[in-house]
Amino acid sequence: MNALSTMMLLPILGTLLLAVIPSDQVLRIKQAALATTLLVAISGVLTWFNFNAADTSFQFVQSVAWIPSFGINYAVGVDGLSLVLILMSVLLAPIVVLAGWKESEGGRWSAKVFYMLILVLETMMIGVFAATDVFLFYVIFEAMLIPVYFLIGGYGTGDRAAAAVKFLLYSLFGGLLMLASIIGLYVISGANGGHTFDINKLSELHNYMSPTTQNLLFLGFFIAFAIKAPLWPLHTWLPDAASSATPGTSVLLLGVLDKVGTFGMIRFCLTLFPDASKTFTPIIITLAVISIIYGAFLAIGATDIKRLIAYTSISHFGFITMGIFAMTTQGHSGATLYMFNHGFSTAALFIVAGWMAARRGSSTIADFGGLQRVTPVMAWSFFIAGMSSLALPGLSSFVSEFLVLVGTFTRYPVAAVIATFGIVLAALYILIPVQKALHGPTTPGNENLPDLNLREKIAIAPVMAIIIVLGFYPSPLLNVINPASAHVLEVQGFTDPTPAEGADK
Amino acid sequence: MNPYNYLYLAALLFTIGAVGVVVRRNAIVVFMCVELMLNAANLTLVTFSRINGTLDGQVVAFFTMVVAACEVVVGLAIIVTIYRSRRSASVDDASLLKR
Amino acid sequence: MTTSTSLAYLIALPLAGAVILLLAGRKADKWGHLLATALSASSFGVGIYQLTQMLAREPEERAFSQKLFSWISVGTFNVDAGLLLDQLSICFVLLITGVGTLIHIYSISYMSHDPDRRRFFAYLNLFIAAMLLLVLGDSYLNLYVGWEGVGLASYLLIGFWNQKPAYATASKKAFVMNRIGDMGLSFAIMIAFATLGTVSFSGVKEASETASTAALTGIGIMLLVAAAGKSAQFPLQAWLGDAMAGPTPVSALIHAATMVTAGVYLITRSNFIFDAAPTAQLLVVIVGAITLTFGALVGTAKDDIKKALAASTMSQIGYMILAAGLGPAGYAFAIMHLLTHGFFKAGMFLGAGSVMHGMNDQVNMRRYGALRKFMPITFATFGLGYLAIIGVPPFAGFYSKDAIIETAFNAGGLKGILLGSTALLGAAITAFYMTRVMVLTFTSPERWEEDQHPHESPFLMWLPMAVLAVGSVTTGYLFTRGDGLVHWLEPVFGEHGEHEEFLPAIVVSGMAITAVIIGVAIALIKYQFSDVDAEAPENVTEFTRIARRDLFQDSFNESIFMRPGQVLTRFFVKVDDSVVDGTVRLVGRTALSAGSELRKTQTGFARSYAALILIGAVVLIAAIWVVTQ
Amino acid sequence: MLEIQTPETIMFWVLAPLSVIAALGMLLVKKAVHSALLLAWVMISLAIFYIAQDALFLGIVQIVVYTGAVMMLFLFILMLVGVDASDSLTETISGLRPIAITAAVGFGGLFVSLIGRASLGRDAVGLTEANANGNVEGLAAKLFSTYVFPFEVVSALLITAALGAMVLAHHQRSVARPTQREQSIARFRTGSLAGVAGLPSPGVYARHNAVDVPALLPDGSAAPTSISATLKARGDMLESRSFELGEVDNTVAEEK
Repeated sequence: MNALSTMMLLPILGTLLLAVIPSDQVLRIKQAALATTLLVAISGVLTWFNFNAADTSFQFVQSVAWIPSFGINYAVGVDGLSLVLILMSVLLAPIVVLAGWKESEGGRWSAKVFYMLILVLETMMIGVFAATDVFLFYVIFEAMLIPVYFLIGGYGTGDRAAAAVKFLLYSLFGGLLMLASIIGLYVISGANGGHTFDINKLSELHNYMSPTTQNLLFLGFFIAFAIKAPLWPLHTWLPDAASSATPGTSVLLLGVLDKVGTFGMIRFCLTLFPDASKTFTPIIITLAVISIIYGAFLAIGATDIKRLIAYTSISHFGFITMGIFAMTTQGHSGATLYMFNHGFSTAALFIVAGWMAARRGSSTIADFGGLQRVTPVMAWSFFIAGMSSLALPGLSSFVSEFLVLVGTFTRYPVAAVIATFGIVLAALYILIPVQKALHGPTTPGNENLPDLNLREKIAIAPVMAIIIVLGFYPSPLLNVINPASAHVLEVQGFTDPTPAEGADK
Repeated sequence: MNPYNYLYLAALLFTIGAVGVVVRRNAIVVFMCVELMLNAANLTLVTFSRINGTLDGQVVAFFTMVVAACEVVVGLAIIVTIYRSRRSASVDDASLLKR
Repeated sequence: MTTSTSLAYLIALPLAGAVILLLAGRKADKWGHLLATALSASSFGVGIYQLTQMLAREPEERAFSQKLFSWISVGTFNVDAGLLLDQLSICFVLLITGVGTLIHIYSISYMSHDPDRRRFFAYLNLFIAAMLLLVLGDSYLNLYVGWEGVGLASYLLIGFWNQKPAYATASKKAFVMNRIGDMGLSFAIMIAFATLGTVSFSGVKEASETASTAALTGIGIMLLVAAAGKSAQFPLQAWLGDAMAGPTPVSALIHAATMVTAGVYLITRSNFIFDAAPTAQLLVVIVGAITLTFGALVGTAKDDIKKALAASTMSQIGYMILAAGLGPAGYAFAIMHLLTHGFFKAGMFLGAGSVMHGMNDQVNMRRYGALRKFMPITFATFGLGYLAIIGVPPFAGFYSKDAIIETAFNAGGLKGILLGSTALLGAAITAFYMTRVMVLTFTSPERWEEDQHPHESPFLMWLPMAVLAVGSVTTGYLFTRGDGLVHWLEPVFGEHGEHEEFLPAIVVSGMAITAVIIGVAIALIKYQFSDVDAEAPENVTEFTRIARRDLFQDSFNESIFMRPGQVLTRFFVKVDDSVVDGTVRLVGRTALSAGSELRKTQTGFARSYAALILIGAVVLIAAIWVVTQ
Repeated sequence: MLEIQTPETIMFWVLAPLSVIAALGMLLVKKAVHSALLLAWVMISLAIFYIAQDALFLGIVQIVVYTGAVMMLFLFILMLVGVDASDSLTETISGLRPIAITAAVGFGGLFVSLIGRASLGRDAVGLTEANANGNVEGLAAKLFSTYVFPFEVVSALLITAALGAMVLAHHQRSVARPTQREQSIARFRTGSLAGVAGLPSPGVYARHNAVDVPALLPDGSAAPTSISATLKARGDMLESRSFELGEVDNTVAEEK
């Protein structure tokens, strides 16, 4: 059976398994969920090893007619870009389950529902990256909102219902614009060689479109992705959602769901509308740079640790978007690697922040203090995650961030220079919470916080390992990413700017 | 004569039924107006069946009648129930929808 | 052990120490410091081995580089994890591991009462590893890893006692200011890649021969910014004084001997860029000159012994930067001063630590005095370092500083005179404030607080001090014997070249010694032969007031960067809440109020709904009517 | 090609206006019963139209099901419910009536105009051919072949509706029906003892079937409680006074 379909099927089977376990056997439910996610992760890693990096076309392809009268297929397949993101998703899932062992408590519904939602979401996470049929992509893109909506609204903290609705409305708004564009594509495809939703065929279509058509269709896709990603000024749902959701949900939200936005920019915006992408590049780069700086300033000003992490993500997504639209191999590969790395560094930050908040009963930074002495392991985990977030060389994010900057600099030096100021702001937004929460005298109420237990250590250890190992040895990922991003740029008709060596001598 | 005349008639009856639904307050009369509209529709179906020379229109009209019968049964039961609790068959009295 | 693998060992050994100590946790408390010291020492051993290997080869073949694995490879951007050991880096390797090991030994005793000693040693090992990576990396990007790695270690060590909020703030300040410098390094690498297409030292060197001056100037200026951040040079100098919050061994190792000199390493390593970019080189000189004066002036007013030494460090690095900016003539002298400074300043910091150790962690020199009697070894080693730093012949500092002053005069023309005079003035001020430190601490009458029982430090502490003192005495002579160091470094820096002398060497030396004597004399008159208040006097000259406030560096930073930054942050937070999110909420509110208005049409009367349906049908049919017209 | 015979034309022009008038009348009359009767008239007219249009089966069904069953049901419910004499035709929701009438005029006008404009583009065919084997057989063939699934679905709907109606109309007693004893006790508990003996029976008059004539109280006034509330509500209560005897002639006839 097809590797991708298997990976998508496994969590569904897990969901069915959970369904038959009585809801009062919470431990059994958690174990089953963990086992399922681990199984998916293993099959994801196996898929990774079976992947042929040199081949730039889709692999593990499967296509089954779904709605033949509209030419809609269940069609899946991966290239380097989507494989990396799928790997990230399936690796994050067991970590999220294990790290958030107690997250389902205090929810509106039972633990069973929580883990069923997580598993359903996992299927969709794989599917959204694997889909090679635009309609299938759209369906999963929208369907993903449902489990997340319930995860935020049912198990979150604070004003969870409002945050969930805000998230849903924002995403739906974008999704509808995208739907309009997809229908437009479908209509145009009908006039030029037969109705289809196949991404490979649709990518030929731009030759038949007028610039205006292309621009409009591009915008439909781009706005949807910019909301998802989120790009300034469409970002305000993210802090609310991320701070209201449980840490595990936030990890999946920021780590995986938001990547759908940046993934979509490459897969759909660039591939389907190369000319429009070029037209809009200056505007998008500007927005990305604004996101970088703006998100960083907001993070510095944040008083809630979860909101802070959400704001840092806005800054990071600015980097990713900038890398994508820099249209250089460095920018592209960097952006893709950034997506992977950001998944793990934000996961670590959010997971640890979640533990901190759960122990202290508050996520206000000012409520913490001196944790390094009380809970050294937890403090270190947070610190390393933070260092990764500020792209300390030697940790994974540095490689990607630097690639993005270098890639952007060769084409858009001004944008890269402004964005580089972001790294100073990054130091501030990480070190300020580190100073307030981990350093300083131990504030009253924190003296007896327990340090990480074995389960939590096991959960965070692989994340830390990935962050550190990939910082020094990113080649396994880059080897897969490079051909894919080179292919995208080649299709686009872009070549890297050549160095102006010996310009005037 | 032209068979289309039946259609004009049906249109008029339908319109009258529609007005009746809006202006009459007695639930039973409202119901009767609905029946009138259904019958008008049936008339068009039968007429078109004749114009087209196939019996499908009549089949659909037949179905419409069955559905109308169901509707009457259930609708009248509802009216009875409402009447039992409110001692009135005026549709204006059952205005709880706004809350 | 082949030469190639052992290069990686240099870094791997201390790195392993850091990892083991951090992961093992409390279990390693008993033996952690010993392991760390042993690993640092073995790294030093590997360094010595490499030196012997190197000496066995021909001068042209001494440098060798080694590719470990491909680190980042995207398109034309190819960076290997490669190490480069040449004549320049071996100097640093030995300085780092040598002084590092001594300070490890010192710390065993100095930190023995600290419950977190293991963590301290882990950080020290981490620092050694990062610093070695910095000097061994074969490309700017590899250097960058070490560059930020030492920044991280410095951050961790400055904030080692971060339970004190002021210390935590100091560590953050150091990291952030360093990051500004790092940004410069990022820019330099980006420009290098965009214009030259490579970021490795060898590649850039090759490309720089044909590259445009504009590009090289850009790279050079950005490298200078980086160096200024790391080496606490003007205008990014403000963090160094606060960095003294760290334990004294840290100040000795990181903030005196090694890390802060990384800027000098960067500039000398990039000599091919600066040689081809005169504007950048001029800026380097200017920055060096300003900082050496700046540091010296600040040093005259500090009462905190560590801050006085920190100001001195800043000033001495100013000398090195100045030298590095003087082109091929100065590179070797910059490195020489760097090495001698590494010895005497580390020794003095350890001495200061020893004094603090004996004085219950008192750092205010106005509360010292007459310690000569109680701490003879400390006095002796500190004194030797003192003689070295002020440049008394034949101590190490004399050779290196004199060479710099001389080279500065030889730069020629007005520039030479200005630079030379500045360097001379700096030497005089250095002599003044260092004498002040010496006098206030050791020779003036005692002004202790109560309950002080000064005592000599234990063996493990004074041994490193003694070794460093020996270094402060002898290195200057050793390096200059037969121009040894200059020739040793020639393969890296190119032909040293003979410049026409502006003034005869002997004259310059004479002037330097005169300047030193004047400085010492003033200090003696002011502090040895007149009473010193135990409290810092308030009725001081305006100059002292300004110097005490570090020439307004913090006020400047606060008013130019911090406050506007805070205002900007608050502004953005407000904008995000009220404008961006406000717009979104407005949409929501509009929908809500529209809904509550429209709700009024929902009267609950079934008949009005029916009427609406009817109207809808009319509209629909009218539409059909119009369309089919 | 469909030829419409003159009798049908005549029939149409007679019955169509009548059915329209009846439909309008349905809207305008006050009493629901009258509306029902007028509707029955419309439906019978339609049945005739069906038959005239070669839809014999439907015509019969229309009469049997609609005028027979459905209209019966309506009347039945009216008997059960609609005893409040007649509806007031004054509008209570302001502005609704003009809106409805304007909309309806617009609707009807547009509709008629659309039909007038529309054309199938071919001539009417007529059902002679389709009904060759008889209308019922033709319909049956359709129903049990092409439309068998909808047919089954509709039958399920019908059963569901029947069950639904039963469920809706079923009234669950929440308290036990009071026994005679309890009723008696309750009567004694009320303020006056007037009702203790039970409600008065209607007036008994030799000249009239007396259920709609109230009895007289001792003071000579009518006792409304003595007749059915339904009759009262309908206004079918007669004045007792009209049956009072005049001066009682106490004299015995001489001739006896």
